[in-house]
This record gives sequence, structure tokens and C-alpha cells, in this order.
Amino acid sequence: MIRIDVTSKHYGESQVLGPIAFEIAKGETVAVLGPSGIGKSTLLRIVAGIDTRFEGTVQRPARMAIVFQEPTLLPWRSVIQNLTLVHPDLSRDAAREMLAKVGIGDKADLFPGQLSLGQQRRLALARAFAGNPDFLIMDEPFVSLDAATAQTMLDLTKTLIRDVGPATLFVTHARNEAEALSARILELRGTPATLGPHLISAKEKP
Amino acid sequence: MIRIDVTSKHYGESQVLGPIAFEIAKGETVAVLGPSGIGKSTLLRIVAGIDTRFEGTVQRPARMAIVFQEPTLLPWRSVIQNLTLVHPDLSRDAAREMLAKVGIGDKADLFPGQLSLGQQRRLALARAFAGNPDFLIMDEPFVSLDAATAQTMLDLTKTLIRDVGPATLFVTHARNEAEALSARILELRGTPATLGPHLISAKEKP
Amino acid sequence: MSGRGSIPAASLFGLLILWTVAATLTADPQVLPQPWALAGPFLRELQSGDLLYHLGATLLRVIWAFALAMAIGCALGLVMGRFEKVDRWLDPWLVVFLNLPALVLIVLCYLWIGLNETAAIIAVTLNKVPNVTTVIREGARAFDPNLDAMARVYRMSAWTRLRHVLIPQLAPFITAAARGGLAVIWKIVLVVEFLGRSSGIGFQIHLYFQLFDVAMVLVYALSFIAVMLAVEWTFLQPWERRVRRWRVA
Amino acid sequence: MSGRGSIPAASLFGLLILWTVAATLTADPQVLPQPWALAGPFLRELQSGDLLYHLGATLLRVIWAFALAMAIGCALGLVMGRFEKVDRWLDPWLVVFLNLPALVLIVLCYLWIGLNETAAIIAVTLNKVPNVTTVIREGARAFDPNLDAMARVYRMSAWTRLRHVLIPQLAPFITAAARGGLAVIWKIVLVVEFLGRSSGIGFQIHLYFQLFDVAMVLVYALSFIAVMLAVEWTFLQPWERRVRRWRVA
Amino acid sequence: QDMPTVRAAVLQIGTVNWELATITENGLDEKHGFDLEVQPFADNGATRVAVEGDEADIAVADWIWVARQRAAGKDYVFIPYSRAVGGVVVPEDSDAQSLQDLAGGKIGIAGGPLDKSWLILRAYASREYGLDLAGETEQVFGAPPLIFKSGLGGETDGAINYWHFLAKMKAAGMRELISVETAGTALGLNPDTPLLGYFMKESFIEANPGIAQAFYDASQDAKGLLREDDAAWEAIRPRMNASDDAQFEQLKADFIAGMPVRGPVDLGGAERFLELMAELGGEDLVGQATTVPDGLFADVQ
Ligand SMILES: Nc1ncnc2c1ncn2[C@@H]1O[C@H](COP(=O)(O)OP(=O)(O)OP(=O)(O)O)[C@@H](O)[C@H]1O
Ligand SMILES: Nc1ncnc2c1ncn2[C@@H]1O[C@H](COP(=O)(O)OP(=O)(O)OP(=O)(O)O)[C@@H](O)[C@H]1O
Ligand SMILES: [Mg+2]
Ligand SMILES: [Mg+2]
Repeated sequence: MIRIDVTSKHYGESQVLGPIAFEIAKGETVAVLGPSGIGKSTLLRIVAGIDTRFEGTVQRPARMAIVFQEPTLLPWRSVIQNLTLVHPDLSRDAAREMLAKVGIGDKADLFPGQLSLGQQRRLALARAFAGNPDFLIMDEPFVSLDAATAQTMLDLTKTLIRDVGPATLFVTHARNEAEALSARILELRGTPATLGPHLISAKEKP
Repeated sequence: MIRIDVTSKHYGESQVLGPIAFEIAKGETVAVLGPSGIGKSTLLRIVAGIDTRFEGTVQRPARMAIVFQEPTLLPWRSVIQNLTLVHPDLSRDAAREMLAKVGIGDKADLFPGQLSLGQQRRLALARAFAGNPDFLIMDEPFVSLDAATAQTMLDLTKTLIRDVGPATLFVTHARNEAEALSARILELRGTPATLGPHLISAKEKP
Repeated sequence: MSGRGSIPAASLFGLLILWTVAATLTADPQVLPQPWALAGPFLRELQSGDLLYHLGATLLRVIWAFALAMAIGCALGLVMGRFEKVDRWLDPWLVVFLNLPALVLIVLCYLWIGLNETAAIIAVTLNKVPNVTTVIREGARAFDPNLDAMARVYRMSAWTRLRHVLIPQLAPFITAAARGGLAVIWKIVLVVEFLGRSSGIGFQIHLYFQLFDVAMVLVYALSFIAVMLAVEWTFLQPWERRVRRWRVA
Repeated sequence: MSGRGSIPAASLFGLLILWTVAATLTADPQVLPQPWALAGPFLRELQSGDLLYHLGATLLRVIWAFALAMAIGCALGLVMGRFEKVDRWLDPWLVVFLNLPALVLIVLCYLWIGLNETAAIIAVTLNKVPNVTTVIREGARAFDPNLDAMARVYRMSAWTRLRHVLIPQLAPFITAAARGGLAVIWKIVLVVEFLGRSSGIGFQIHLYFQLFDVAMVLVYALSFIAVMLAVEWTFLQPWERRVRRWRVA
Repeated sequence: QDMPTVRAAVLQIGTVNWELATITENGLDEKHGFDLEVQPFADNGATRVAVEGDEADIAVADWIWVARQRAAGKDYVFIPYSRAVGGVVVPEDSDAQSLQDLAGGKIGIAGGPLDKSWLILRAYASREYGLDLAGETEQVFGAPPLIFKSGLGGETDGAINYWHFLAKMKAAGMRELISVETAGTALGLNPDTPLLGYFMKESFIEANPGIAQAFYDASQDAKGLLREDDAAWEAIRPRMNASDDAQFEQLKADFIAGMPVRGPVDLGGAERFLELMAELGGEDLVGQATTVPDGLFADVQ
């Protein structure tokens, strides 16, 4: 069970986040929507425990996986090492298989800098999926991909959620992605940002 | 008049681009489509003159502006300096106005690292628009933005094209963006990538 | 600001205590005098004007050599780091000059140019340039190619590129070279002074070492260190804080 | 490989020509002998075994001091660069030790520990540690916070983080410190040897300098430089190429 | 006025300064028709670089060194100054009675393996006791102050140092085991051969005829003053860095004892000395000067 209770978050003088509280149950998927610059990434960093300079409390499990808004790979290690170093338990074969799933199976021995940006993003996704996390955090995971590839990634995410059952929190601008993952939708609004009025979540719709 | 005539482009042993030839007239807009990893960014870098290790020739004007797939800002200079240093002729007032247009007018004195990724991308757009270029090159310029902001950016681009009339070459995964800019569409396909069979361009449609 | 100043003060005080303990354990003022035993000799040298005279002489040499070595070293390092071809050609020279003993260079300079200030400064500069060059070269090799491409496409002028694109990326290397550089220069100035000048801290230190007057050796050494601490705190660190602002913001 | 080797060779040959010209202009073999005039003395020293003996002694000291100084300096620099608090406390000490004249440290070491090998190596190490620390600290301050966050969230082990996240970022700083470091260490070893050892290149150089025998001074200095060139080409540069592969790919 | 200037490059703390200061302070330079200008340096090597680089006209060295340079083609000429040489001192409570007793021990030596005192003592030990001093002892070569300190601290069993450090060591209670003079005499060397002296370039003498003699006269006058007049010592006492009266007296006595007699150098004695040095130090020490080069010693009366 993940419990988020942020009272406020300031950068210097300016307050970015107001009171934001919600919970995510095991196996549940939550999507955060909101315009650019509202504070979605800030919220995710707080939830992930990267940013600790805020008022409030966050309860989270230990086994987490994150997909940042930018790929954030180790440019000096090969593509496959970017999986195996982060997940020491992952065998090389499993790593290769994971790379193949995201469509960069033939790039295992290149450096990340030799991938296209879309391929780097998929590697970051592979890294997040490979660990069978209890809590999956993703910041706009499917942008910069063509429609077909984005669909593949979305399907992969669905499979992971079905098989491993992590709590999932992700940011997106595309409402259809949230719906595809049957996510509860939280919308950030205003300055400082707070959760908008409860929207009909994808789950409740049918 | 911009004339691109690439015979081939290799990375090491593997050939990424096959023969690709096209022209862009002054005031014309060309959109490049294709799946992730096909070679769109590679092509754009060749056209911009950043990558010179290819077979073929490119004719381009001197006054160019580029929006990379990643923001590529000077992190150690303030947001406004990222405009004024690149465009020494741009007055501070004009720069502020430009920032306001892309919706980050209040961030002029922050460092780029203090912006959200979407705001950084908009700064990169502002930088490209501010120079009144003869040739505008953009690599997935409108991703990572919410629908409303993306629309604003699209409108700004339209205005620039109408007022300044640059030749424009841009990569996108969203066919509707290409249509909104009335662009001629080029589709990259295959390995090595070549131009797909001629598609009905947005212009020709009506 | 007062909070910022108090830790260094406390830290230096700790060093003083350590020294006192060491001196008490040594129990031989000829080997290591107590810190307060230096007050007398210090005031004496200060009043006689000797201290300031020699300190001034050394500082002048250090400043000249530092400015020259940094300018030449940065330029060379930048060029060698950016242009592989030049690097291939100059690299062996760099290794040779890097490892040429200070003594050899200094003596050759003195014999060629004469026992004068010019020779002293050139000798120090020649000794130091390879050090600066190696550090800056590493920095230049680590440049971000994307920013380079951006600067090229937007046709930024050479000067703007240097000042706003390249130097900020080099900043940590420049501070490392400058800080380590001052220290190395001053070590070489000591050798230069002791080999052929009639003034300067190095001259005095060797003199008093010959006389086995450790107190005076320390008085002179510490005077220079005090100046260096002042330089650290009034120039280097504020400058560093300024150029690092974007990182912490 | 042959292409790679030929430029350094040509470059060294150019240096040799420069030397010949300088020697011809100097026209005084006692000030600067012709390069080939060193062949005789070199062979003599080689055959008598003196050269190898002293070279060995110096190399042993250099290796020890280098290993110690790099290990301690990297650790200190890493900690100071990452933890602002520690940095605040230790920074003044760093400046003091950075600027403490080699002579003072060496003499104190000899007086405390005795005129022996341990004292010599400790003296060199103490002289060099602050230099390494300053360079590495700059590197540690420039770490990418995003990679840090990634490593934290994925709970990478401390060792993996050090080896695969931190050290690769430090690589240019480590090479700069190592390369400059070897050079500085060897300069200090020379002083150490001349002040209180009975073997080593520094000892020989000072001996022959006292005799004004420039040829022998050069024979010994160049022998060490030759070793350093070999180290550059067989260790440092291949290592550097390896860790830089990802940049050029 | 057209009095020639003589620029002397000396160690700031060198004992030669005592003599030079006596010369300038008593106007002995003007009396002999030149103007003495003293340039202090911190290292012996520096003084030699100064003369070689024509920044100074004279400096101090031992004549073996000057002979070596002359044989190598330099036009250096030697003017006697002092025959003061060192000796071996041992701690007060040491059991050592002769060099033999140092076998197996550790000797601190200032000036390196080619130090003349060390070489003479080695020859003496081998002649007298059949002892290979270099082989049977451990040598620690070091800067004079370090040898001084480690000698006093008992870290070494014996110490060979420059004479003014020896004087201080003796003043501190250390005992002279044997002086180099005694050893040299036993080896058949002429103890009156002055080892240390000034050297200047022949070209300088040619440009200033009579300058060598004039300088020698001034030096001799100064020595005379110092030999006879305690006031002259008081005048230079501040330069002597004697921390107490005992040191002062020891330094004074040893300085006077080291004054060579006036007159030309005994060439025969010099030749024997050089031979011995060549035998002991080999080419490392004497270079190509296997015999005393012609014109090495200035023609002074
Ligand atoms: N270090 C900082 N200092 C000051 N302001 C900051 C800092 N980091 C972020 N901000 C501000 O906080 C706000 C929220 O940023 P955040 O990155 O969370 O936005 P976001 O919702 O993720 O936007 P996007 O969709 O563009 O990624 C922005 O307005 C940004 O300017
Ligand atoms: N330096 C390099 N070395 C080897 N291969 C490279 C290098 N750079 C790019 N590639 C390969 O070239 C291909 C095209 O890359 P490019 O960045 O042009 O793709 P793209 O079409 O822009 O994709 P995306 O939509 O994901 O940005 C990719 O398969 C990539 O792996
Ligand atoms: Mg964001
Ligand atoms: Mg791309």
C-alpha cells in the first residue's frame, strides 16, 4: 500500500505543490494528468523519494522502478549492461529477451549514445520492467515513439501489471493511454497545484 | 532553395540511410515520418550540416535554426541568456516577448535546469523562432506537451512560417501535426531507410 | 556569511590544536616549535620589513608565472583536447616536459637567459604549463558534442562559443588546474629562488633551513599559506560559487 | 597500430632536432651537450649498473607514493566533493597542506620518522595527496544528479554505484590527476632524495649538478622520462582509450 | 672612479661571508683597488650558475671541482681561501675510539658520496685498518642540517658534516673521532694545501689585470684582522648564527685553524692530493682532471 500525503513543496520562494494526498493499492494504476510545468515530475520525484525537501509524508515499498522523463542511462556502459548492472539478478539471457521485447534486441552491445532517442526511452522502459517492481513510476513513458511502437510498449506495460501486479503511478498527456491501462486519473490544477475535482476514472466508466 | 541528395550513411558497418533525395522550396514545409530508430534524426543532422560523414551532397542556406529532439540548452546561462547569447541581435525586450509567447515569460531569470522538461522544450522552440531563420529544422518539436500547449506551439509555428517564410523540415510521429502545418509528407521506410512511395501530401488533399 | 566563516575558522583552530599536540609530543622546539613560539620571530620579521619584502618578491613571481602558465596551458589544452591531430603530435612533447625535472629546466633557463627575474619566471612557467595543459585537455575531451552542434548551427561567434559554451564546461577543470596550479607554481618558485635568486620566500626558507631554524622556516612558509588562504576565500571560492550556481539551483 | 606509433616517433624526432639546434646555438657542451654526446655516458652508466640501480630505487618510491596518494586523494576528493559539510570542515586543511612547501613537509618527516625509506615515501605522499584531492573534488562536484537519483531508486549497491556510475564520471579527472600526479610526485621524489636518501635519480642528478656535469644530469633525467613515456603508452593511454570509447562511438 | 667591481656570489649563510664582510666593512677592497659587491644565494649550485652565467665574477668551491671544470675546458682559476675540512664526530657517550669501531654502524654524510672528507677518511680506514669503510657501514647522505640533527639525536653512529656544522655539533658535546686533517697527514698529504678557494674566470683577470692578486691581498688582510682582532669578530658575530658563546668560540677557533698560510699553493702536495682523489672518487669526482691542469692556481703571492 502506497500512501502519499504532501502538504506543500516549494522551490525557493515559489510554492509548486499544494496539499496532495492519495493512495495507491497494490495492483492499482494511477495516471497523473496536467499541463506542462504544473508539477507532475516534481510530484513523482517526491513519491519516488528522490526529492526529500517537501512538507508531508510518503509511504512506499522498497522495490521500485522508475522511468524518468529523460532516459537517464549510463552512457559509458553497453545497452545490455544498463540492464544487468541495475539488476544484478537478471541473467544475460533474460536481459537480451527484455531488450528484444522493447525492439532493440540487436543493439545489446552498443552504447546508449548510439541509439536513437526513442530506442533510449525503450531501454529505460526495459530497465524498469526487468526488475519486477512492487511500485512502478513512469514520467511520460510513451512519448517520442511512433504509434505502433507506443502500442507495443503499452501492451508490455499491461502484461507486466497483469503478471507482476505492481502499484503503478504514471504521468501522461494522453488520456487514451490512461484509459488503455485502466488507470484512475488524477488531474493536477492551479498554482500551487492540487488535485482537481474527482474525475470519472477509466475503471468506473463501464 | 534547399537540395538534399544523400546516397548513403553508415554507422560503422551498418548502413542506416539509403539514397534519399528531395528539395524544399522557400516557404515550403516538409514533414518526415517513420518509426522509431529508422534514421529520421540522422537525416536531420546531415541536412543541418552537423554530421558530415555521409555520402552525398546537401545545399542549404546559412541562416538556420534547429530544434533538437532534446532541448540542448546552455544549463549554466539563464533562460533569457539562452536566447540572447544565441541571437546577439535580439533585444532583451524582444527576448522576453518571445518567452512570453511560449508561456515561460515568468521564468526568464531561472536556469534551464529549473524548468520542467516541457518548458525546456518550449525554450528550445523560442530559440529557434527568435532568429527569423531561412531554414527551420525541428526534431519532434511538440512532444511532451499537453494538448493545449502543443496547439499553442503549433500556432506559433504557423505564424512564423506565414510571417518569415522559412523552408521548414520537421520530424513528427503525429500525422495531424503535419496536416496542421500543411506539410508535404516524406515517409522513411526499410533498412537502410529510403523515402517511401509518394504519399498524398496534406497540401494536395483538399 | 558569519555562519559560512565560522566553520573554516573552527577548522583552522583544530589544525592549530593538532599542531600544538604534535609539538608537545615532539618536545623539541628545534624540530617543531609550538605555534605561539612563532609570534615573536614573526613580529620581528614583519617589523624589519624582511617578511613583506620577500613575500612581495615571491608573490610577484607567482602571479606572473600563474597568469602565463594558465593562459598558455589553457590554450594548449583546449587545442590538444579538441583536435586529435594536434594532440598526436604534441602529446610526446607534453610527456617529456611534464616529467623533465624542475632542476634541469631551471638551470638551463638561468644559463641561457641569465640569472634574472625573466629567467626565473620563464622557468616556473615552463615547469607549470604541461600540468595545466594535461588537466584542461581532459576537460576539452569531455565536451558535450550536442552543444557544439547547436552552437555551430546557430553560427555563434567564436568568442561567444568560447565564453558561454566551452569555458563553462571547462570550469571544474579550470578550478582544479588553478588551485593545484598555484600550489605547484609556488613549490617550483621555491626551487627557482633557491637556485638563483636573492630574494623571496624560497630563498629565506632555504637559508633558515641551512641554519636549522625551523621556527623561521615556518614563519615564512605560513605567511605564504596565509596569503593563499586569503586568495582562496576572496577570489577562488566566490568565483567558484558563482560559476557553480546553476548546479545547485 | 603502425600508423598510431609513427606520429609520436616523428614528434620525438622533432624534439631531438630542436635540441640539436639549441645545443649548436649554445655551443657549450657543458651547458647543453648534443644529444648524441649522451650516448657514451649513458652506456657507461648502464653497464656499470648504476643507472638501473638508481632508476629502480626512484621508481619504487614513485610507485608507492603514487599508489598511496591516488588512493587517499581519490577517497578524500570523492567525500569532499559529495558532502558539502565535510568539505566545509576539511577545505582549510586542504589549502594549508596544498601550499605547505615540499621542503617543510619533507624535513619534518625525516626528523620525525628518521632518515629512511618510510619517511621518504610518506613525505612524497603527503605532498601529493592535496593535489589529487583538489582535482577529484572538482569532479565529484560535477556529478550528474539524475544518474544519482536513478541509482538510488534502483537501489544499486554501493560498489556498483562507485564502479559504474561515479568512477566513469570521474574518469577525466582521474586521468588528469594521475598524469599530472606522476609528474609532480617525481618532482618531489627528486627533492626527497636530494635531502635525505642515498640512492635514486634525484640523488644522482643533484650529485652531478654539484659537479656541473650537465650530460650526466640529462642522462638520468631522460632515463626517467623514457620510463614515463613507456608508462604513458603501455598503460595510461590504452586505459584512457578504453574508458573514452563511449564518447567517440 | 674606475675601480673594477668584483661581484661575489656566495651562500648567504656561508662562512666565506665572514671574510667578505670583514673586507667590505673595513674598506679592504678599496684599499686594494677594487669594489666588492656581494650577492647572496641560497645554494652552492646557484653561486656556480651565477659565475658561469656571467652574473657574478667569483664564487667559492674546492679546487678539485675547479680542476675538473678546467680540465673540461672552462677557464676557471683558483685563489686559496681556506683549508678547513671536516672530520667524523660521534655522540658523547659513544664507545667508538677509532674509525674501526664504526664498522657495522650508520654514518650520516653531508655532501654526498663524493664528499672529499668522506673519501679521505675511506682511504685512511683502508690504509690504517684495512677496513672498507663504505662497505662495512651504512651511509645516509643528506642535507647538512638533517645530518646535524640526526647526529645530535643519536640516529646515526657517526656524522661527517661541513665544518661549521661540525663546530656546532662539537659545541653540543659531540666528540671528534678523527679529523680529516689528521687522516690526510697520515696519508702523506700536505695539510697546508688549501682545499677551498675562490674561483674566477681567466677572461675576468685579463680584463682587470692584477685583480687576482688584489683580491688575494684583501682576503689575507681580512684574515689577519680576524686572527688578531677580537673586535673584528664581534663585528661579524650577528652573521654567525651562534646560539651561545660556546658555539661562537668553537666557530671562531675552527675558522682561524682553517686559515692557510700566505703564499702560492704547494703544487706537489696538490698533485698528490688529486691523485688520491682520482683513485678514490674516480672519474665521477675528478672528470678528466687526472693531473693538476696548467694555470689552475692563480699566480698569487
Ligand atoms: N529547481 C527548480 N527551481 C525552481 N523552480 C523549479 C525547479 N524545478 C522545477 N521548477 C518549477 O516547478 C514547476 C513544475 O515543474 P515540473 O518539472 O514538476 O513540471 P511538469 O508538470 O513535470 O511539467 P512537464 O510536463 O513540462 O514535464 C515548473 O514551473 C518549474 O519551472
Ligand atoms: N553513433 C551511432 N553508432 C551506431 N549506430 C547509431 C549511431 N547513432 C544512431 N545509430 C543508429 O541509427 C539508427 C537511426 O537513428 P536515429 O537517431 O536517426 O533514429 P530516429 O529515426 O531519429 O529514431 P527516434 O524516432 O527514436 O528518434 C538507429 O537504429 C540507431 O541505433
Ligand atoms: Mg515533467
Ligand atoms: Mg530521433
